[in-house]
Amino acid sequence: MNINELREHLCGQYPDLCPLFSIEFGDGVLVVGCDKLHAAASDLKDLGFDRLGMLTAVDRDETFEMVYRLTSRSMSAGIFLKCHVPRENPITHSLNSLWPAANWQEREVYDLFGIVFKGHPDLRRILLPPEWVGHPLRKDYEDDRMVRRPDYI
Amino acid sequence: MALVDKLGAALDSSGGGIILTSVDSLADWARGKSLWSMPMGTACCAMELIAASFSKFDFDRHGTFPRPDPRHVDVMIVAGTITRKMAPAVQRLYEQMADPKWVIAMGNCAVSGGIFYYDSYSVVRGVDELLPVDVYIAGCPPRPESMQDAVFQLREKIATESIAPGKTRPHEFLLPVPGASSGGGEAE
Amino acid sequence: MTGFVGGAVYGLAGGLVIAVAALFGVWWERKVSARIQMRLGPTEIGPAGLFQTLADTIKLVLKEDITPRQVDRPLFRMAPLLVFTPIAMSLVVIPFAGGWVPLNTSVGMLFFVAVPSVSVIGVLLAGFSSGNTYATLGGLRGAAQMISYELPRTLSVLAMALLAGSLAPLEVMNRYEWWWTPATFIALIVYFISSIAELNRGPFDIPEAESELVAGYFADYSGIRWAIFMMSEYGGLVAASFFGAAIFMGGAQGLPGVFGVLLIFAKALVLITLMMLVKWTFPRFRSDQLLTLAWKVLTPMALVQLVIVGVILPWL
Amino acid sequence: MTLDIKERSWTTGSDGTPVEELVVNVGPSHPSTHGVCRVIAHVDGEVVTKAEPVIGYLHRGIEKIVENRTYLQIVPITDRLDYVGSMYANWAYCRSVERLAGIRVPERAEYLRVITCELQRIASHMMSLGSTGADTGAATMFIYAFDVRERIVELFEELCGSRLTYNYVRPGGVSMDVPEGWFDDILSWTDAARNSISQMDRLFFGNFIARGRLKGIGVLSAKDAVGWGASGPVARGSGVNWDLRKHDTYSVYPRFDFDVPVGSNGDAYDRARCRLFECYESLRIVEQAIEQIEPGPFKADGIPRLLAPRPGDAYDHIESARGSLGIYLVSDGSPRPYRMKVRSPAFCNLALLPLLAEGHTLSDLVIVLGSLDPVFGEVDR
Repeated sequence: MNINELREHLCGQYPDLCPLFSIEFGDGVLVVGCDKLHAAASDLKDLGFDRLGMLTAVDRDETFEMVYRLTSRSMSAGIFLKCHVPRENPITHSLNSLWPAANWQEREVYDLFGIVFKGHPDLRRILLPPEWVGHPLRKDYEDDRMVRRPDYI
Repeated sequence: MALVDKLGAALDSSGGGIILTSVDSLADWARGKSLWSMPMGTACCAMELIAASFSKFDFDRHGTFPRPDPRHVDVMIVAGTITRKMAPAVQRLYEQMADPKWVIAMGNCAVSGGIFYYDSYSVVRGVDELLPVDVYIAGCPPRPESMQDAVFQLREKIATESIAPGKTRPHEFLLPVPGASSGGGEAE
Repeated sequence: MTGFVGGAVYGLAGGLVIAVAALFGVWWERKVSARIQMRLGPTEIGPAGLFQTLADTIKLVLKEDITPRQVDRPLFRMAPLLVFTPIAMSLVVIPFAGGWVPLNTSVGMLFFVAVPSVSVIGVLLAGFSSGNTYATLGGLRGAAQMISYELPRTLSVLAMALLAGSLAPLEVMNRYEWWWTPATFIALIVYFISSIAELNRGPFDIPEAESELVAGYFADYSGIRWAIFMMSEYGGLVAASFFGAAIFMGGAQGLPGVFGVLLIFAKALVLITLMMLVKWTFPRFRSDQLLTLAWKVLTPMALVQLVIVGVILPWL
Repeated sequence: MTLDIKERSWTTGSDGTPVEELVVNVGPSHPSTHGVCRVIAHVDGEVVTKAEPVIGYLHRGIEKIVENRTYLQIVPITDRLDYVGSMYANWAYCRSVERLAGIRVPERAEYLRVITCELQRIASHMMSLGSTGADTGAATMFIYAFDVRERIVELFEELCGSRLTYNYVRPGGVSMDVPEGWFDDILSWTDAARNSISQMDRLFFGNFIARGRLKGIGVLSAKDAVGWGASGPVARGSGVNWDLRKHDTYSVYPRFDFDVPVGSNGDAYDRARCRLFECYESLRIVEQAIEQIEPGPFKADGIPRLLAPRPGDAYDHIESARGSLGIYLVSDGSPRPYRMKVRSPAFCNLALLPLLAEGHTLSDLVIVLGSLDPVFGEVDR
């Protein structure tokens, strides 16, 4: 299914999601508010996007951009679902109830970005030791033990 | 302290030259020819370490074969990146090994952190921050032949060791070794 | 020779035989496994690496003997000897040559099946006293396994005793006739499999399962104490093979003196090599599968063999 | 930092009395964890009641490191992600960069990528099948499997000079063309490879002990496989017919005739069988690709040394030996990526371990772990 068919399919089924849809580098992107994320993800799951391929966050100075990549086996297509979490109080909903695949990936985002997922059954650090201070993938992370690479390129 | 070390100390203080030399050469021969390894394979280098003990390269020819239990081995081969989370485990495994014990740092990550030296918040820059390393092998990853070379180098190092504490033995190295005293005698 | 001196001489001889057996057994195993795995095995020391195991032994003797803090010290230090001694003792009833056995007793077969099984106590103690989860699990697994394989092993030996009409291994060997081997082939197979299991060797090496329990019940032993465990394994291997060769395959019968020794040695070597081939070819059993094999397959097989012998017996 | 090994744990027995559980700490350095994974297994006798994987022992912070590297400098770092199959991470990363920078890859380069990656798949599956053998105690199987792998590694060494970390696939193509006679070397080896693989098949899977050890162990239902994001042979062993090469196709894969082996029971046996049959299919693809490949450029022209794609984000994925390996790249217009995220199939597959291991014995725990085929360079990144 190509991207335009996907757009028509989506708009036919869920008209309220239609204006949020855009196309970037050949991929469909759906930007929603974080409070509506769970509902939108649930809608997309009903539409046939049955796999949560990837879940991550990007540090965008003021906010954290949550990026979800959903894949549909029946349509052979993928779609991005994005929402922005405020940096000051980074709390968002867990998608663990829709896809158990979110379990470890949300723990990873919590570990490396410090974003808290409401409704997650077991939100602990996963990659770093439990006593680690800070969240390394934030752009403002500072660590004495880190050696910055000399800027010679 | 192994019994033989007590023996070494006793012989050394009583000036038992000939006996000490004979026991030394027997101990060094046995230790050098039978270096059982503990493969501390954490990352990429572990693959080459496996290849080194398997059919084409066959470490067993030199009497070196891997055993996973730290109590039974003589040399720990640290193959791969050591992270801060892993460091206590590596140290504990080293402590569990029975004396005499040696460490080979295999690959750039174990030598210095290698490709992950800069910008990494979790990599230990070289396993020598944690353990006393005897032989370093460069390469990312080193070829299995380098592993064999490391075993031979370690043999030469063992050949200079004495069971008397703080003493070295004269040994003619195959290749010049920087910093090694080939004359023997008292160590500093 | 009797009394204390005799005991000391036999004890030393038994220890020496086991030490030599372990040296060559380990070397042979490394060579056999290497050939299966397209490798060479030890080559450096001595002809074809024959003295590699000597270097290993000297090194192990010179290594630090660690007694970890959390262990039960007396039991931990005693356990290797408890494993080793029964196996060394079992050697005395094996007829190593035609007409000669170190200890000619009328209950030799019973002695051979009963005494080595005492080493299960050593295995259990080694596992339990180490205070280590791997070792504890290994010791418990070892106890379960060694006890359940006693029965088929004893039954298979019983078939031979019934056929020969004697419990003395020398008598059984002397009365051997060539058709006994085909007639008691099932007993030989049962004996072979349950001997491997008794010795905790692959595919029954679950008490020391390297990929699961790292080293099992001897995980915390180092240096000479660990070498004693290895020596008992190979001593047991040699004892089981020589006993099997003597009882089931006629042993040294028919050839006098040193030729008889060579004959029984050749037969035992076939059994030893077969055990090694099995170890290096087969995957490991799981503990429940192992017990199923013991109780549901091997024990009935051994009973069937007893029935067959019982049917043959009146016709002799 | 402490090791934090807690060896005592109390639960409530069936009659309400407190029962002490045995907590077996497997790892982080254990012969069967395939790297540095730690599994805290609560056992009742031999039966695992709860298995909790602890990962991160190889977390090197690659996603942070690449934020201070140029796009070309990142390629060798992606080699160290999945060190059993380095080509895949190279390729997935280059596809994302090409999508972001709008680079068209010449056809010969696509063919070379397919050939190397399919050889890599065999090498990787050999590692996995061999370690299945080692986990069950058949060390010889591991060595036979590694022998096949060793030949592939030699071919790669001939191609790009390295045995393990190839740095071969680059944005816009591949780093160099094949040496003379390389294709003939492969074609003269494929039959021998088929023989070796079927020999291993008979040696290990033909053995009743091996079948008894693998069948019915770690059963994963198709629904769980999809929900937990499992991919690759782990999902296909459960009957989820989902292979990116076939169903979300990329590169020149539509031009080849190959099948996707799919299991039905979802146990360790089916997963291992899927891997075994995929090796045969990969050999077929390699042979077809060598037949179809034509001379031409192996790298796109006009790629600047210092790539600076326009701002935006792109995700692309390929079917690696472990499943769908995706790389998500965010560019802010500078020569360094703003963020790179590796969607690691092994990470998602490993999350299934507590689900699959529960109720099996401790001996089966290592088999379940091995059947998920984690590579910790990729799990921990």
